[in-house]
Amino acid sequence: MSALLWLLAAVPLTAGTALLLTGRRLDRPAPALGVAAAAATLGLAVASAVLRPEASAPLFAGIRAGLRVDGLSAVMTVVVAAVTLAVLVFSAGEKDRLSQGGRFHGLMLLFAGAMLITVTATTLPLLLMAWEVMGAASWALIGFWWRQPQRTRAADTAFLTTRTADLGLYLAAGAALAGGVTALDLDALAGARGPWVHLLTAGVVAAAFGKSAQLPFSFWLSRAMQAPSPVSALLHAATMAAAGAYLLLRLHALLEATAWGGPLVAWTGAATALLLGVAAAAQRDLKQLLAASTCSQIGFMVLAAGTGGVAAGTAQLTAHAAVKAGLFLAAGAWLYALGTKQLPALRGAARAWQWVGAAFTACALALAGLPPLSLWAAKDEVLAAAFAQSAALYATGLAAAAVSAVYSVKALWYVLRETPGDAWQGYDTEESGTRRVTPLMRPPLLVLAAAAVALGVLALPGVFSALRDAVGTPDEPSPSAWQLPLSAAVALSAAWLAWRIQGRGPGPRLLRPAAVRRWAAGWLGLEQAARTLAVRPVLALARATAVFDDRVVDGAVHRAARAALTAAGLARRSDDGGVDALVRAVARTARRLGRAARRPQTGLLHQYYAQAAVGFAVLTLLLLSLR
Amino acid sequence: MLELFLLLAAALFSVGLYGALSQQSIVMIMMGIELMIAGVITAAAALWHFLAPAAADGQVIVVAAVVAMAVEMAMGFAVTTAVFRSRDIDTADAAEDLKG
Amino acid sequence: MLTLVVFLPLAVCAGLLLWPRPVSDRVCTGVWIAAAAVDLALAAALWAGFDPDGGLQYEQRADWIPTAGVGYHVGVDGLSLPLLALTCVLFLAVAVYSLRETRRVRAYACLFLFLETVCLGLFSALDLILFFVYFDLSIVGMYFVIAGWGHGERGRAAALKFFLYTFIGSLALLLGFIGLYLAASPHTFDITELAAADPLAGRGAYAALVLLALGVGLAVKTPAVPFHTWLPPAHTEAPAAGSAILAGVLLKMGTYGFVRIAMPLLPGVWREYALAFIVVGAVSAVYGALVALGQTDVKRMIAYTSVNHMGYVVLAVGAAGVLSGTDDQARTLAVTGAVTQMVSHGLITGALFLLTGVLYERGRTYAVEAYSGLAGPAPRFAAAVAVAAFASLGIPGFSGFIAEFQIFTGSLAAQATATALAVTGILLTAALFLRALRQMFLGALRLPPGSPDGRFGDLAVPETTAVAPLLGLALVIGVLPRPLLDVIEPASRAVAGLVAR
Amino acid sequence: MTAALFAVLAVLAVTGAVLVFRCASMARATFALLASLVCVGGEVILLGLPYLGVVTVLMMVMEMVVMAVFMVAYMMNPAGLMPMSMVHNRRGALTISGVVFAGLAAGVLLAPWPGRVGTAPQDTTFQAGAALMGDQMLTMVTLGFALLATMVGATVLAVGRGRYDRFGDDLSRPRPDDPAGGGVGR
Repeated sequence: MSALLWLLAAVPLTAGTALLLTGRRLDRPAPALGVAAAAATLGLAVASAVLRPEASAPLFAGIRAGLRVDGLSAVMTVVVAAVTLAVLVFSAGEKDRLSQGGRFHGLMLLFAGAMLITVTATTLPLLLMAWEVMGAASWALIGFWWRQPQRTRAADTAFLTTRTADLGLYLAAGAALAGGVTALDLDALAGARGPWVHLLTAGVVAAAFGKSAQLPFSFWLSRAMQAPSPVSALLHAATMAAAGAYLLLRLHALLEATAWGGPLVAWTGAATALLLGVAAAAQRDLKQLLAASTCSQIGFMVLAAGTGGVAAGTAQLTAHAAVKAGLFLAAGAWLYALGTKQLPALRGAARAWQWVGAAFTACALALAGLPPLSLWAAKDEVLAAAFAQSAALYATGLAAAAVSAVYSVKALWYVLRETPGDAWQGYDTEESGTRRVTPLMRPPLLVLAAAAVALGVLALPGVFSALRDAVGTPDEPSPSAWQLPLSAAVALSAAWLAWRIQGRGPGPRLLRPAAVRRWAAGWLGLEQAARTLAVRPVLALARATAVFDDRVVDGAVHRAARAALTAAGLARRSDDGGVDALVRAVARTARRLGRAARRPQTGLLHQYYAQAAVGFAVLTLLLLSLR
Repeated sequence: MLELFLLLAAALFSVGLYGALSQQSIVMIMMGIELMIAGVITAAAALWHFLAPAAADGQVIVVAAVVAMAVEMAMGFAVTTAVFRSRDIDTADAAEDLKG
Repeated sequence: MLTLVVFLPLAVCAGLLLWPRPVSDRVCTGVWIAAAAVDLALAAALWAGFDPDGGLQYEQRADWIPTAGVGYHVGVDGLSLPLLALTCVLFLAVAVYSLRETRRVRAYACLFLFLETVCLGLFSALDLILFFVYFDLSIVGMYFVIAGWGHGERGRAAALKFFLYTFIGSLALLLGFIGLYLAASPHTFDITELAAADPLAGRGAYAALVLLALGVGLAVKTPAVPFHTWLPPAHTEAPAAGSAILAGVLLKMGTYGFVRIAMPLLPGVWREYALAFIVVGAVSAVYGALVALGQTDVKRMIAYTSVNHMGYVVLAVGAAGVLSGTDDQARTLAVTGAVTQMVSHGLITGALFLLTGVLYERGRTYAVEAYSGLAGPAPRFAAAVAVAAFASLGIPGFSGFIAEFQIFTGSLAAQATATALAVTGILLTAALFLRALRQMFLGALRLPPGSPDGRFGDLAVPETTAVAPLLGLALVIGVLPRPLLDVIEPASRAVAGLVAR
Repeated sequence: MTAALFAVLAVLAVTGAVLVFRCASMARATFALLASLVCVGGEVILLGLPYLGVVTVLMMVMEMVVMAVFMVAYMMNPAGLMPMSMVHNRRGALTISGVVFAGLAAGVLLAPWPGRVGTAPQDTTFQAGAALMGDQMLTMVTLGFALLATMVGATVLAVGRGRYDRFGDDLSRPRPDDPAGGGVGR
């Protein structure tokens, strides 16, 4: 049983490293190998979801590396494996653009393996290890076309931002150990003693927000769009971005352990959903729009985690994975064909390639939250959980849902129009388009679109209660009778309104004040803020400390050395001048005394007698006085 | 009485000393020394007579002093002869080779 | 057996030196590689026969200067065996790497063989004076390596500064040893007896002075922040092999000193001043990372990352001394983390310095701005440096993460703020490595004007065979840490126990 | 009566002593010295040591006669009668001897001299002889040797041409360089 779980993790990882290590030799067969490995992983995932195996191995002193597939993990593994397979099939289609296939598929498989470990890990160290490997894989994939500097810079930004947040997990691990959870078991984390539980929660929340691009850290997702489209589809839509939400869903018990954990997470989620929705609406680049929408949709999952709606969050996560992967793949297809992802230039793209257009439309409508489709159902469950918490949260969520409808319709409006005559000027602005969509690209799109629609079934109470039992939170609030139609109505009206406004002029501004639009378009100015508040001062501090180190600390050593030399000189001089002079003076006085001593030796006998007489007189006086 | 004898001895000794110190001629210096030893003899005899006549020590000192006087005179003349023969001088001042 | 392992290189060195007929370079290096390989095999045999829970093993004892209580006492336990193995691995890697060395190869080989004996001796020494003798000989050996094969005039100045600075440190160390010697009732320099006797138990001020002397001596060698300024020039001027050994093995002597001498022999006063060491460790970590971020010379940057990594070790060793609020598991974790960090830093930074050697050989400069887009002409070299860089900044799957995770988890309970501060170090390290990688390896190709033949050749065979095993080992430890941790944990539990008594 | 005799002899002795250095010529000085020492001899006899007194007087007479012959042999002026005063540092000598005299006088007058112990034997000469030949034998032997050494020394010093002139300082010359030939062994 446990072998199945080790195999689940090992297949993608070993395949990935093998592909990476072989370098250029396996470039030609790489796509096929990649797809095969992904298929095998999907099989294993489904098997493990059914069998729910468990395995663990000793890692550190008293801390084990445990893996277990429970309700939540089962759903997640299947989703990850499925999306990975779909994306790899799509990237097989895009073979000529991804020239170094070995490296690409290797990294994708490596990432998939890491994600699978993340969702099945039961102890914090193993989770942290997989968490970081995902970050590294994302860095390598974003900077895949490493010859272009802007892509590698984006990769660095993405990696460093997520790593900054990941520090939280390191601190969480330490806090857990200090708080008494010696085995660092995820389920037991809520039991940490005293003040450590706050640090633990803070760490986990920070890491989750960083990875899921929630409000303070959301700008890295916009930079991550430099990655090839399959990467965006897999990493930055379905799996990695959702990992943070998954972590919060997994540790919702911990969030409840502290008073401020739940509300903070909920409100951040809601705020991100709303603000990033607005940002999405203001984008002119299709992938940037989709990225911002990813942040806002994950905002919903975080909101669900904050309000205890684990099943709702899982539903939202699953649905969103399918929808957003589909949308990104569609965008990727068009980018491959037309060489651009600017919305004005993509006018009529859906008509040119019906299949891609149909899939894109389906997913976009689902994204908008229109009634029969998946996201509408999942979103309502999230809003129900939020409503149980506080009405304000429900209101913000509803507003965010409306905004999501707006930007989806905006994208649709552009794509569905007929291609204008002068459209070709907008083509090939970013890549050299091939003006065709390879056959391999079509199936994944269709599958994902079908999934996006099919998951609407979640709205049915039976299905949702089954999900609740699987996930293990049976008493979760389900959407009440009036909530479903209300959200449907809101979504429809928002969509119709957006279509009308969009339709009036060539590029009508959805947001009146220009300043707000520019602010929203620039992803709420978060990146500039991060750069000025964090990056620039740290770099300046680094240069300052470097100079300080060279001048002051090293200077001190050199000054000490010079002082020693001068002291030595001083000693030499004082030695010559002082002591030696003293010795010479003694010699001189001795010589003078010698000369003086010779003066009484005059050779004159009578003077000797005189001296003798005086001597004896003194002697006798001395003797007399002494007695 | 003893003090008088001792005063006499002191006087003789001092005059002898004055002579030895002031005279240049070697012979005159020897005469000075002779007088000093005579002072000593007087003192010895007086001390023997007034303090310890029972023992002969006083007399032995006098004998010694006399021998000393004799030796001094003999060596004095021998040295004067030798110096005179080699240097043709007879005054102490001229023989000042051992100067420092 | 242990003495054979320690003195085999010296024997070969003597043989090589005294060989009457002139020996060609290839033969010298061949002999050197053979000696290093045999020594590694012996070390592996030691490891195989080692019983993790057996405490001190392979002990050998003989009188050396009986009147002064100095004995030739060697032995190996969970702390020193990994470092012994690390030394053998590093010296073999350096030997293989030096196949491309051309300048005075015979002296070069002998010097490194001598250094190998000195390092092995130090890690197996169980007598303070024996420890001190090896401690000083290592400085002498490294001085000649830097001065002889360094880069020109600045090399000699850097070597002199290195020698004098660390020599003063060793004098302070000697003072500490003598303090210990005098405090022990039957005067002895033997570490095991001193550990058992705990001579400075109740003597507050005197013990503090001894700890200060030991602390300064070891801090200079570690290097901890105020005393670290000898390291960057020494590294920039040293030849690649010298740098690898200096960073890989010599820095460990300082940290090993903490774990072997300072903690077991001065438990009471170590607990009392543990906070000082925690602060020094945290400051070293952050300061080292910050200054590394501010560097423009890649080798100096890596040198400062060594200061950062050693800062973590000092932090962990300090945290092991705090009893309030921590339990035995946390302290054991900290000490195990410290020892693992020594091993992992040796492997990874050793590999990094060898790679910078490769860089210097082709580009004749360490300036980061001088290069760009090297991944084009030298993909394998770029891949190796990327792997080493990521291992160094603590990406899981490599030994760096295993060590740093244990250090942070173990130390947070002892001193939360300092550890939190130190954790930011790994972020700064990540930033500086990524910036360097992006600048040098990615983007459009641009070579420095000084590169000899105008193009940038990829890794040669000796270089690959030198670097690959080191990174491979780091990967193995990262993925399967248990074999190494099984050896270290009992010993670190013992040390933690000794400190807590 | 002895006190008067003592006083006379004392005065004569002192004036003789002073005269020795006051007279211009050597001869007069010698005879003044002789007079002074004869008075001293008399004093000694007065103190009950007739033998020693007479010995002193005899010795002094012999010395003075020898000195007279001596002066005739050496003194440049005939019979030493010419006025000759070779004096130097007179004031210094006077002060020193004055101080010495004052010191001695003070010593004599201030010292607490003890009383007489025992009485003089009848025959003091016998006492002296017994002492010299008895327990003072060592002094007698030393004085004897001293006198012998003086005799030999004085002769060697005074002799005109000794062995050293003839055979060289370290007696190494094979043939003595006598101005005139002949003599023992030639």
